[in-house]
Amino acid sequence: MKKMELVKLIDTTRCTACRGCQVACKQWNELPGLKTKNWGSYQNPPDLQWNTWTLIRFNEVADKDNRVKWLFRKDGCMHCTDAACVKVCPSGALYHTEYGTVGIHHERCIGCKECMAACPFEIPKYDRDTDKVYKCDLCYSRIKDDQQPACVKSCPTGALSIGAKDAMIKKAYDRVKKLGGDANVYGDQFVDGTHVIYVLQEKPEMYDHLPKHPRVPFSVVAWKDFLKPISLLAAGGVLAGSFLHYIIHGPKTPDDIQENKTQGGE
Amino acid sequence: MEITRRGFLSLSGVIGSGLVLSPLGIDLKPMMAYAEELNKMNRIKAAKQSTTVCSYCSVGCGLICSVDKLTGKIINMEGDPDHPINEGSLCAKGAGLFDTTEANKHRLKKVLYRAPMSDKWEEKEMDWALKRIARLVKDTRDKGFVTKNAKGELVNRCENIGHLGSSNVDNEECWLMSVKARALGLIYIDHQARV
Amino acid sequence: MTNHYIDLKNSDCILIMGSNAAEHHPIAFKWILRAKEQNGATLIHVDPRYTRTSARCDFHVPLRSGTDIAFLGGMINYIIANNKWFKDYVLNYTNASFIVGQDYFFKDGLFSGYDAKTRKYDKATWVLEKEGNGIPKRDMSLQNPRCVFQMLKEHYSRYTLEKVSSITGVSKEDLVKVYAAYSATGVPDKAGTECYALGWTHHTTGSQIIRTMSIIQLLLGNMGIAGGGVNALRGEPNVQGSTDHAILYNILPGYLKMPTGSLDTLEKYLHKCTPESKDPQSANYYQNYPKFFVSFLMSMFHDKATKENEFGYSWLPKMDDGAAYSLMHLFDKMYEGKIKGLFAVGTDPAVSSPNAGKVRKALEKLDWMVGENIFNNETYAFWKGPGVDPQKVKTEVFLLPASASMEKEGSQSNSGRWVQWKYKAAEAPGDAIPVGELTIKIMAEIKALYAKEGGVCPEPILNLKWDYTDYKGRFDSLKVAKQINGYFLEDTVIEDKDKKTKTEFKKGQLVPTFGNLQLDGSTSSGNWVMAGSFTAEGENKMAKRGKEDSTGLGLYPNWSYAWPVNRRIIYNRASCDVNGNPYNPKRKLLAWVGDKWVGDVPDGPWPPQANKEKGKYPFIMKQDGLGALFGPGMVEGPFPEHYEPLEGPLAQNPMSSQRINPAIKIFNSELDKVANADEKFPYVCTTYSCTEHWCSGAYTRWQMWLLEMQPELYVEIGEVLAKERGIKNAEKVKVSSVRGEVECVAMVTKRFRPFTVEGKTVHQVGLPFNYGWLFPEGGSDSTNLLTPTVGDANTFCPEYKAFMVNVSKL
Amino acid sequence: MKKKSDNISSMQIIMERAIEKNPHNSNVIKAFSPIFIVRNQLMENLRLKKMDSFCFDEVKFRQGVPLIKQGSLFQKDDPWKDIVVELVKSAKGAFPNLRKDWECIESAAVNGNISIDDYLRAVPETEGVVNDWAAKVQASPAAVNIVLRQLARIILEARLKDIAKVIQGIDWQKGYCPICGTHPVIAQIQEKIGHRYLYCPQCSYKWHFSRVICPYCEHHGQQGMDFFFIEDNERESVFACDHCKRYLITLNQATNLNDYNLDVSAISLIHLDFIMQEKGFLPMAVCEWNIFQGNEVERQG
Repeated sequence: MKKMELVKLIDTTRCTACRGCQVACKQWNELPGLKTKNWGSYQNPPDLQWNTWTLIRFNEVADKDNRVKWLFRKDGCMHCTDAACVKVCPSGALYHTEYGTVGIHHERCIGCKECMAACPFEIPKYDRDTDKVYKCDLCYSRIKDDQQPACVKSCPTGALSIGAKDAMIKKAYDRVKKLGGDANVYGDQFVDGTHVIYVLQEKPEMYDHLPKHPRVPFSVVAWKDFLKPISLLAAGGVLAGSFLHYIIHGPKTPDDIQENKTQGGE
Repeated sequence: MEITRRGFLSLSGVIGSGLVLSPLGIDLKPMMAYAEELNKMNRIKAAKQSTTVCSYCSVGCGLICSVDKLTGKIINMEGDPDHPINEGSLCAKGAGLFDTTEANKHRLKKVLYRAPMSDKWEEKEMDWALKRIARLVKDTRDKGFVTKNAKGELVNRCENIGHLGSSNVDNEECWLMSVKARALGLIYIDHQARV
Repeated sequence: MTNHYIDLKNSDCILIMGSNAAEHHPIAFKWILRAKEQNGATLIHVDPRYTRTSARCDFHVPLRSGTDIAFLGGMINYIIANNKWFKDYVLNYTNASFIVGQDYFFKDGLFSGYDAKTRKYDKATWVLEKEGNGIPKRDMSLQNPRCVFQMLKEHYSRYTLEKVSSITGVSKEDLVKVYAAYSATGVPDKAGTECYALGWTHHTTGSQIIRTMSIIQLLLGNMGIAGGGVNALRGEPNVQGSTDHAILYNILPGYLKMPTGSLDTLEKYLHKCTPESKDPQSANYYQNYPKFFVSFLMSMFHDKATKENEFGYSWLPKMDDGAAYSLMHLFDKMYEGKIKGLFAVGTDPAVSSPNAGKVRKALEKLDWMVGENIFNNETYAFWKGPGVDPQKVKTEVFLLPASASMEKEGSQSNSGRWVQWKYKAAEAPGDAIPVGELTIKIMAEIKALYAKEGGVCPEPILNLKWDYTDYKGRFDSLKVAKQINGYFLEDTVIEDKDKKTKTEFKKGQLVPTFGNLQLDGSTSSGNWVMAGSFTAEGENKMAKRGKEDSTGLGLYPNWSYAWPVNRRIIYNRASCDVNGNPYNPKRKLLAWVGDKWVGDVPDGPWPPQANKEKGKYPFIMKQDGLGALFGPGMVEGPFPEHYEPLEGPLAQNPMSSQRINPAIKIFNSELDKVANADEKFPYVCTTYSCTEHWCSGAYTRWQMWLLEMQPELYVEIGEVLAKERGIKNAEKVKVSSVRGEVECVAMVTKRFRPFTVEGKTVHQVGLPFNYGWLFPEGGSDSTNLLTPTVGDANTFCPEYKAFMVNVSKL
Repeated sequence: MKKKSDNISSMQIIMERAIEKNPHNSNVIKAFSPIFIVRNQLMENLRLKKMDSFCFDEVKFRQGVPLIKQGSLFQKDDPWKDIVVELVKSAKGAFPNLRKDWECIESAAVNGNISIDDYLRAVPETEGVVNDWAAKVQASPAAVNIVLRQLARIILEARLKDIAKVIQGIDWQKGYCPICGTHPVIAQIQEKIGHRYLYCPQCSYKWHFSRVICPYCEHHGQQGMDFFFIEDNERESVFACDHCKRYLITLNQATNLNDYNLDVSAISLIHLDFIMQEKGFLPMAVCEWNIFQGNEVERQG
């Protein structure tokens, strides 16, 4: 059943980094809070982990006239339309849901970590104990049940919102027009559009861990869109050929086998 | 449970025999079987919702507490949408207020007592502790009570007991503590409002 | 707060100074952002450090900790020099036109009447001249050089842009940028407001900083209007309620003054505490002081209090004149071994008090301590602390489990004075019971012992009314709330001369408003300010949930009860001109229509000021009814003056030869060392909280998701200083002051910048105060091992925000 | 009407989803689906004349007088005859066992001796009128009730946009519908901020209402509002008021991420109606599907 494509909008210009979304995500998905160290930043845990599916990234920048700016960005799976991870996943653990987001069947994951290499945003994270990969699935269990993702529900300043794809994209561009300056929309231009889009105050390269031109790695494209289909074609050809041979010449009889052997002898 | 027809009719004249489901000839057995099964497995939970106020900062956001009536435990705390200050939203700490309820295993449940020179806590009964505390307060007050100060003025004060706290308890409790301290003659009275 | 949280949306310019609203009052910040969205308000953040609040404000101006009065003094100078003040408002509603007494003078940092030995002022000379009939002299032309306005102008003319910039480390352009933006609200149709918190109160000059801002708000006509006022965003859920009910050494519930030894009779006490004013137009509402005080005594001792025994006045403890008994004094005496017992209810002083090292040493000298809380913390387990040998600590410690706020019924006052009733959702775990019940039970046991065995001065204990339990013997908060509201103790008839009405009240009926309290003992009220939280018929107004908001200003008059008398914005008469027409028709808070006020509950029913016989000035609680530009009530001077922090980077005060606030108390136990302008401790240090933790962290450090986000103590250091000292980001460092040291992680950041102060480069660092040794184990200890034992001259609020430290690699 | 407009197909998707989530109620959902489908089709093609002048008294409205009591929301020339014919056609498919009744109703409608005016004026207390018409037309009250209710629903819903404009922005603090005075059949508590919206079965109007006040008897319940839910499915819950012994099915914490229709949601939670009526409560609004006659239940049980 084809459903409405959903997009989550992250308006970083409204975010006060209160990190309520980080707590709400862990509360809903029952992810433990582990012992961390202060590594010299407010950002903690330091990166996405198997038990941290969304993370507020803090980075301090000085702009042209040396005024300090503190940029907050909620990192997590971008739910690409042309998802490299789904392409490379051998076991079908990663799949596209009817909302266009990228869901994950944990039980099917074999821990091959192919997706970690393929993902242009370096999102999926591996857990040694369970030998599985984890990432944000945009609260697929909640969306199916007519509920907003836990992070969107918890956001007190209205920085996070979710809705139909075109409505959200329009809302993002309206907000950017109102903001002016370097404000821009990030996400709908790459990998056929992501289902998580940002309104950024500054140019994308000012934010750390945010690729300027994310795209499906060439190796994945080469394998998936050319080599694999050709190899399948070839395999198919062999099968068809041998079947055809069976129809025309009938089954191989014992002496035939003998004959072949001698002919090939010299 | 017998809903008598008369019971129906008396309901503000809205419901009559004609409006019920049965004559439409729909087979309700699967639905009733499901309802029965829910009842038997007591999967139908009774709960109560009441309003409360957040106990972190002084903005005074409103919350709605849902409590499972069977276990008496709080099962959910959410912002109160009709509250004019927070209009249903909460900050990160307020949203985590659930973690200060019984759900947090660090909550104090028993009276803890540390004997002089001891290096560990012991659990004690409440009554014993209250009586012991009253004894200590009386002896300490009687020993250190100052009726007249250096200038000979009548001061009636107890200078060797202090009271700290708290701006994290209800108004009624604050008033009781304030009045109790004055009745005991304490003058070293303070709390977080000054800190 | 003079206004309240929702009212912030009505403002056109919000100065956030002394507060980090986005991190510590996120929902208040939502209303601040709404002011920006709805009426294009300018948001200004002035703070030593660039924080998450600065990220969402229009601009951020860093200033050196401890120089707020210099910054604001410069703004007063700017407002007067550029004629930005609101003439009509200042003339009619402030004491600008009053004439200062001849003997008053200010010279080189000192006001007249200073006694260096006692470090106190004799305020005899800080007077305003009066006419023969006792009415203050006034020069409405404001030309008289001795009129308050000219004295104010002259006093702050010394705060030039150069001087202020040199003291605060703020560039002249930034100063003018803030001054211009904020003083633009000095016109009738604009409202400016200020949000402050501990950033202002944690200074030796804390009260005067807030007074400087109230002078600015009076000059710009921002006091008493929607979207105006001076608003404290306080940190604890019921700190407003605990202050109203006076768990404080210097006041009784309802801000009544604590009696002192020299006032040995009730009559002498009342005479000293009841101000008079000869000016018929000054409401001088505190003239009703005797009614409030006697009603309070009746609420304590009930029928045992009679005219003959002065309603039990002698049973109240008396302070020594001029003495103080604040938290710092308590720990000072405890350190001397003079304090034997301590009640520590819902608090963690071992982490949150200044000079925590001295506090922990002092605790060891206690005979016993009673703790009541929902979690354990460093105060109750001090005998297991670092460097403490339990065998040597004789203190007997009781830690009683208490119910959390959603496990008990009762009321909580937010700092916008909204008293909200909350309901009991669930039972508390285990043996935990509410603090109210613990208090009732302990006092009941003590009363029983005194009844049985007698003892020293048993009367106040035995005569205390103490029947606040329900039929099951459990704490009944509704009964206490009604006792606080107050009762008629006899059948009473209340006449209203103007309206010529007579209303009768029966004995035992609740008092509907503090206007009905009597001084003959026929009424009782545990706290006069709260009288009126119940109707005479017993309806609990604190539980109301009406959503009507006819003015559209977000007053919500039917939502809960706001003391006093449900007035949502204090001094709201000042929002109208002398004839009662609102200055800003777009935001009509109050208007005189026909023969009554319409809108918010007015500051008293009297007609507007222009009506010479019955009209009253707007500031009804002040003796002469007008806003105090010249404020003799403060202990260190009628005009706020900049003084350096006790421990600062400068050898002397650029403004005058008085380096520090002349009127603060200096503690001098051997652990109260001070190192001013000492090259061993060259960096200015400030302390603050963080979003993920709350106050001492005694609640939030036990929650894994919050601890994961802010696991341990850190010091935020500017990049320049870090490079200078060779400190790399995330490296373990030691921060030390002359009093103690802590180990923590260095967080090298762009958000702290060096200041140029008096031509010298001064670096500033900052640490959160949310950590303690008890949990997480092996974690960091309290920042307050570094802070000095010194406080504000008026309130003894400790100076956590400005002292000197050194940062060194481990 | 032949072209399958997209909102008909979306209605089918909604119904399929409802059946998928509550298979035990599929009989009831399937039985009523022709009525919902035909109602959507009629709504699609109905062009009602704009309402002529309507004397709206705001003061009365603020005191709680709904629009339907302030003037007629129906025009003389509303095409109610065609609507009844269509309704009966689909009803025949839905409830074949009442075929005789449908024929009587259709004939009565066609040759004109059904005037729905007095029914519409009686809303929301329509029980008396339904019984009179049932007698006059010799059809069972249940059948007449379905036709008249759906008829009024179609006309009111088609005209809702310009009726609702009249009361735009005026604060309505009552538990019954500001337009037709009917009590809600289902409530939806929004997910993000938790506002509660009540849904009127008679005219499909949705209005905001406090969460701690009982919509039926307006008892203030901030001290304690009872509600019931099915274990590990808090989303489908029922609010119950001890004071007036009425209940209101509530979609708790719901957001309209997927298309959905509150009528379908109400009918697919009929097991909650059954459970609550067994506990001695009654629904705030009586519809065609949510009342089980006491003894009827035993015999079938």
